[in-house]
Amino acid sequence: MGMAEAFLDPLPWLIVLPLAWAALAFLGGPGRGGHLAVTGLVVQLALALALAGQVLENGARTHAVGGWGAPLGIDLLADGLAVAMLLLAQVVALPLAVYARAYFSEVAQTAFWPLAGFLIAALNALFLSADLFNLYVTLELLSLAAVGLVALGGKPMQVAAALRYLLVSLTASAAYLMGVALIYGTYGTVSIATLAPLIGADPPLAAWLAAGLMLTGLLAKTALFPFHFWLPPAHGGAAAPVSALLSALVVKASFYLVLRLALDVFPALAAHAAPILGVLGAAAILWGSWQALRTPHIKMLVAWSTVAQLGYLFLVFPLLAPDGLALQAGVMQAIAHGLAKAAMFAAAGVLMLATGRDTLAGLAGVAGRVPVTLFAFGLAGVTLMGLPPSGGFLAKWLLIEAALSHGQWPWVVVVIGGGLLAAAYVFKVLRQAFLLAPEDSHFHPVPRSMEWAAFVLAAASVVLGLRGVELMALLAKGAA
Amino acid sequence: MTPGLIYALAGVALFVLGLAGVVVLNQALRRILAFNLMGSGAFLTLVGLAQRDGGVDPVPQAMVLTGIVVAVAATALALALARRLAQGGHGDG
Amino acid sequence: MNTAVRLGVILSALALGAALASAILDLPMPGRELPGAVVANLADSGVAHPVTAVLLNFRGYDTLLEVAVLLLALLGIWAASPGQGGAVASAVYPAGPVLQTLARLAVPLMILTAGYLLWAGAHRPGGAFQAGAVLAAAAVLLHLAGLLPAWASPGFLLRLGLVGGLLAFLAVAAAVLGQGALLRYPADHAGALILLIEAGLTISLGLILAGLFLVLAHRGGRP
Amino acid sequence: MTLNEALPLPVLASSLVPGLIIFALPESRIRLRTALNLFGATAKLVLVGVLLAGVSAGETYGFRHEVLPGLELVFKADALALLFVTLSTVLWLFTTLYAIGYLEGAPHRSRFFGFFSLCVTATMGIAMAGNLFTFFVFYELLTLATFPLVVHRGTPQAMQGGTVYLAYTLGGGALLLTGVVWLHGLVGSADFAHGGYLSALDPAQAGQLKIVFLLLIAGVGVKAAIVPLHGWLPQAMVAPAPVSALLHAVAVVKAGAFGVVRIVYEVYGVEFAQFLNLLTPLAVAASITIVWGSFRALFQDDLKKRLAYSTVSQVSYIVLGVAMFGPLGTIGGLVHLVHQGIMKITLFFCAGNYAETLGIHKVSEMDGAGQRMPWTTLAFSIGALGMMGVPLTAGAVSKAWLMDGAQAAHAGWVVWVLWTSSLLNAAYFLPILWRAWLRPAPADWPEEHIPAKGRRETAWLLLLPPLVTAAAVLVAGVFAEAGWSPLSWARLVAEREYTQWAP
Repeated sequence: MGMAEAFLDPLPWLIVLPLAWAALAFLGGPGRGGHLAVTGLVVQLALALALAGQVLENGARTHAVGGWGAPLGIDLLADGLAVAMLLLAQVVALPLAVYARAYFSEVAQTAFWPLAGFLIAALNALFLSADLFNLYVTLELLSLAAVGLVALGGKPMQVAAALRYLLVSLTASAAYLMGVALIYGTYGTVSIATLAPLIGADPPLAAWLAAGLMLTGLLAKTALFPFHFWLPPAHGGAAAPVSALLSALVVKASFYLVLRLALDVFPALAAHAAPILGVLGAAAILWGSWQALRTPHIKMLVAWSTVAQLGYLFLVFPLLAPDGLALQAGVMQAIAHGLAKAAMFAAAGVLMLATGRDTLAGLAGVAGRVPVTLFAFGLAGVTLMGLPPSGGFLAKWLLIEAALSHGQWPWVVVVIGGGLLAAAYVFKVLRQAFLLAPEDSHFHPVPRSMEWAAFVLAAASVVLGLRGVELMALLAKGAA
Repeated sequence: MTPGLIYALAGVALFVLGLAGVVVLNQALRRILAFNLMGSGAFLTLVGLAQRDGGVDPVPQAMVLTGIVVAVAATALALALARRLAQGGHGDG
Repeated sequence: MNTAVRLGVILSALALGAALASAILDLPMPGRELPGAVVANLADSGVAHPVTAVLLNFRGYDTLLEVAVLLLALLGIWAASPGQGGAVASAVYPAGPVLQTLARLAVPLMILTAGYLLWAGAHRPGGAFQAGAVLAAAAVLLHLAGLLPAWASPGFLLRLGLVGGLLAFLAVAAAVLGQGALLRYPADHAGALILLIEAGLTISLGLILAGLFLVLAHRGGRP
Repeated sequence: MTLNEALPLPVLASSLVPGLIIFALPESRIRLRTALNLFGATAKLVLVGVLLAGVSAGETYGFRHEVLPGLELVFKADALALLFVTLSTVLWLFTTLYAIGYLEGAPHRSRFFGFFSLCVTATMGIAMAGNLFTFFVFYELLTLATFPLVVHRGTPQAMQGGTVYLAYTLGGGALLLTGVVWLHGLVGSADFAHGGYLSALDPAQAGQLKIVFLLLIAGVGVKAAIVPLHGWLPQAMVAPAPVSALLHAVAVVKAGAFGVVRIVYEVYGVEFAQFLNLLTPLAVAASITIVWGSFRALFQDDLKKRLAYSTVSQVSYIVLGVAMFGPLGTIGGLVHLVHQGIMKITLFFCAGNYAETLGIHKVSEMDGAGQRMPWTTLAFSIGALGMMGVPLTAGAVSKAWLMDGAQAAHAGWVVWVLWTSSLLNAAYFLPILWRAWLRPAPADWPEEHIPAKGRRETAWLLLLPPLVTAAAVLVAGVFAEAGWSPLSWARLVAEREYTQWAP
């Protein structure tokens, strides 16, 4: 690789760039961050696309940080799975940045942009890392950025939610770290590539415990039922762009790690945990949807929907098999839900600004006032319900196909039933919006850029349903 | 039994003590302290287990240094949030 | 939480502890290769002390992210305060003359110590984090002695101090990208680059750690 | 991409693109909106004309797009597709004209016409779907696009109707999806094919195929309103009249019935379905629906509700025709797909006219309506007589072929079902005609919105569409043997479905 070519390699820049604009946004102070962030994210999106192009063409590649190479140094790995998640992060973050510029006051923006920048950096670093200890650092970076964002604004409810989230997250990280300690103690390395051949089908007890601790910690961070209790207040109480970032991306990051560990580090051990994960996922779908149906608050509804939708991600584990259908389903669901949920929180934020209220009852007649937003909410809802054409539909299709091909068809009932429950809570919102506006209702104007940002995200989640082939081709680029 | 192994076992004890504390305790301050116990336990295990043969391994030492700084940062944030919560949002914040 | 549940949690924790202990006792002695690799590559790392070599070169990337974690804690505290930026600096609480005198005497020494720790880190235990921690302690001491006000909202220079270490680190990381990898220092400049990074980090870490205290001191007031 | 591959796409786009533009238009841009609507409808008509000419000359039109490895969206415009496409396109044009008149001055028209266009796009997709996956995609899209139309008025009753509609259709969609994925797992990706594509399958899988058949038919049976899945249809009559026309004649129930046709003929193949003993249960279900719908219609005083139950009954004529093994029944069912559409749309247009002009919503308020609105009532009468199967109307043609089909299939009981239904039809339609023409008019109409002006009994845009469709009912009946009639086209389709028989 020539010097100029090495300098222009998109992979390291995906980590350096968000760190840089986050730091510069902090340095710049009030009123400077928005431009930097949007510019940075545009470049990052281009970089992620370039990286995806490289991986599609030449297969997965590693990047040895410091030039040392694992296990002495830290390796970054850009395979299809990692690049797909990177693309999701940049595609979601860019419209949300545009949205946030209109949403926040200038004062709130001074803290928002650095926090958001570090959050994106943490995500990119996490998706690319192939080193268990480095992953711990990225997890902490991610948690602290997310907690800071939840607390943004400082209302007592937000601070309480942030503290609860932080404590869960720290406990989970500590469990993960204990797992890393056991792994290093047993195998003398934390590099995933080096570890994989060392951990056979019959590892010592320490490796089992390590896997259990790491997995449990990550499940708590992903808010899988019954660890979901922290999520609704944190995601439901935060500012709309923050909720969108958290629901769309942050919980996906720990799911991604669960998937990584199950596929690349502990395949034999994960197979034992798979049925439990599936059952918990099914419980999450039912419980989350039920709670979403019950809440009178629009953002809590969307937050509970996240609890339910995360459940689908864990249905893939009992079905992970040589045919790869379930893996495809999981990644498709992660990406489709990421886009749709970002759109839905963004739309919910607009609806709340427009009506000045945070309840479903307050939405009566809003359809006529912010039609673009409502359309965005509806399109995002289509993805969550798993109706065609959308990424969520393809995810559901793959999941049902995987379940039927294994003859495990209780999962089919869960998937179909979950879709109907999702329809019930999505249409609960739409129905309300189509009601005649009461005489005394008063609507506030909302910046256009916010409406369209929500729409772009929702449209992306639908268009994904027509372009699954490219994503699947990317996913097929494994590390081996 | 080597010193490294003793450290590792002590780390395990601290870790489970902290874990039980985080789950069982109610007050934010106590839970933050409990989390710190968990973290310290994990650090101790990381260093101790890796050097249980009595040799020196700089890699886990460096990792623990990194981990300690991360834990300090997280603890500071947690304390700040707990304090804001205790003040209940009155005063100048 | 009722007693039965508490008991259950405590028993499960004990069971986990027992399992972990037996797992650890079961492990054979390790056949470790990494320490050897560290020693073998120490000459190319630019520093003589193996822990510093791991921290700033072999696993320097961890350290880069860790600086961001520290900064995030401070940012989080700021974010949780409503009406950030608008507040005035709180009053300085006068302290007794003994403490004040002690602080005046100790702080220059502490700064000197920090400088030594930074320099020493290249070949013996020490380095930017230790040096930064001493600097932060000095700032806290000054505040407690009533000689340094708590922080309301930082001005540009202070912000530069807080974030400068990270920016310098990032600048070096990006500048050496032409070498083929992130943070791949050219062998003959590694020592100098690491010293540059450490110097920046010492100041920033000192300020950030001090900030964690001083911002809280301002936000919280005193009992 | 050759021209033949590409041609189905503009058929979709000619309603999709105007629809999307209309969404973005402010309420006040009435002229632009109308122009877009009519441009789209006309363009589609021209395109369909090209396709019709091509297909009768033996051309094939198809387009494929892969969404997942091994999973394709496939569009093809074959003879069966064009039967439905032509019906929907022609009726869409008239429904659009009617809706423009009907909604004059009403709020949220951009939203209405936007979703209206989406509905038609979904219907085109259903008609031209080349495999079950594509069919399912557009089937669900149709559900989503019709919901805002059903609840358009925003009243609590509208919401209630909309909720029931969704519960039924989404539930049906879930069943359909399960069946489609299951079948995909069994045979992989396969296009609709004349004579079906399952007959080569291992006989050991016959049990699974029967369950899948049940799932698929239940899925499309919801929209086709087969008893007991019909509950949504009478509830959905709270929608504005043009929407009812859309639900009952142009799109929704037709999509369900069309689905039954595709599944029986081009997935299972009629001969293989007969081999699996699936046709007789289907015919029984259709017969029960026919009688039950007509029976319930007798007791409805609400005019639109009576028409709705009538639809429940009439749509199952199509299913019955399909389920009777033998080409004569097939032709009867297929031709009824078209005939029921033009007759029922006429009736709903007229019901809308009574409501909009005089405020008449109930049968008991119809006294003397024929004297005040003779043209509307004439159109209504033609539609109603057609439904009864009176000679020289389209309905008579359908019924004659169905009867012949029943006899050819040695299903004597079907003949009785058809006769019973005809009698019931007469029993619930004739009293309406009698009231409208022969009873004296009351002193005051319930709520007169549009006063009579000379010869003009109501707005032109409301009157013209039902007159045209009523004329079509007569033309399709009288000129049934002409080369361009729906009957001839249905024969063409049947010829291609029965591999071992030529009419």
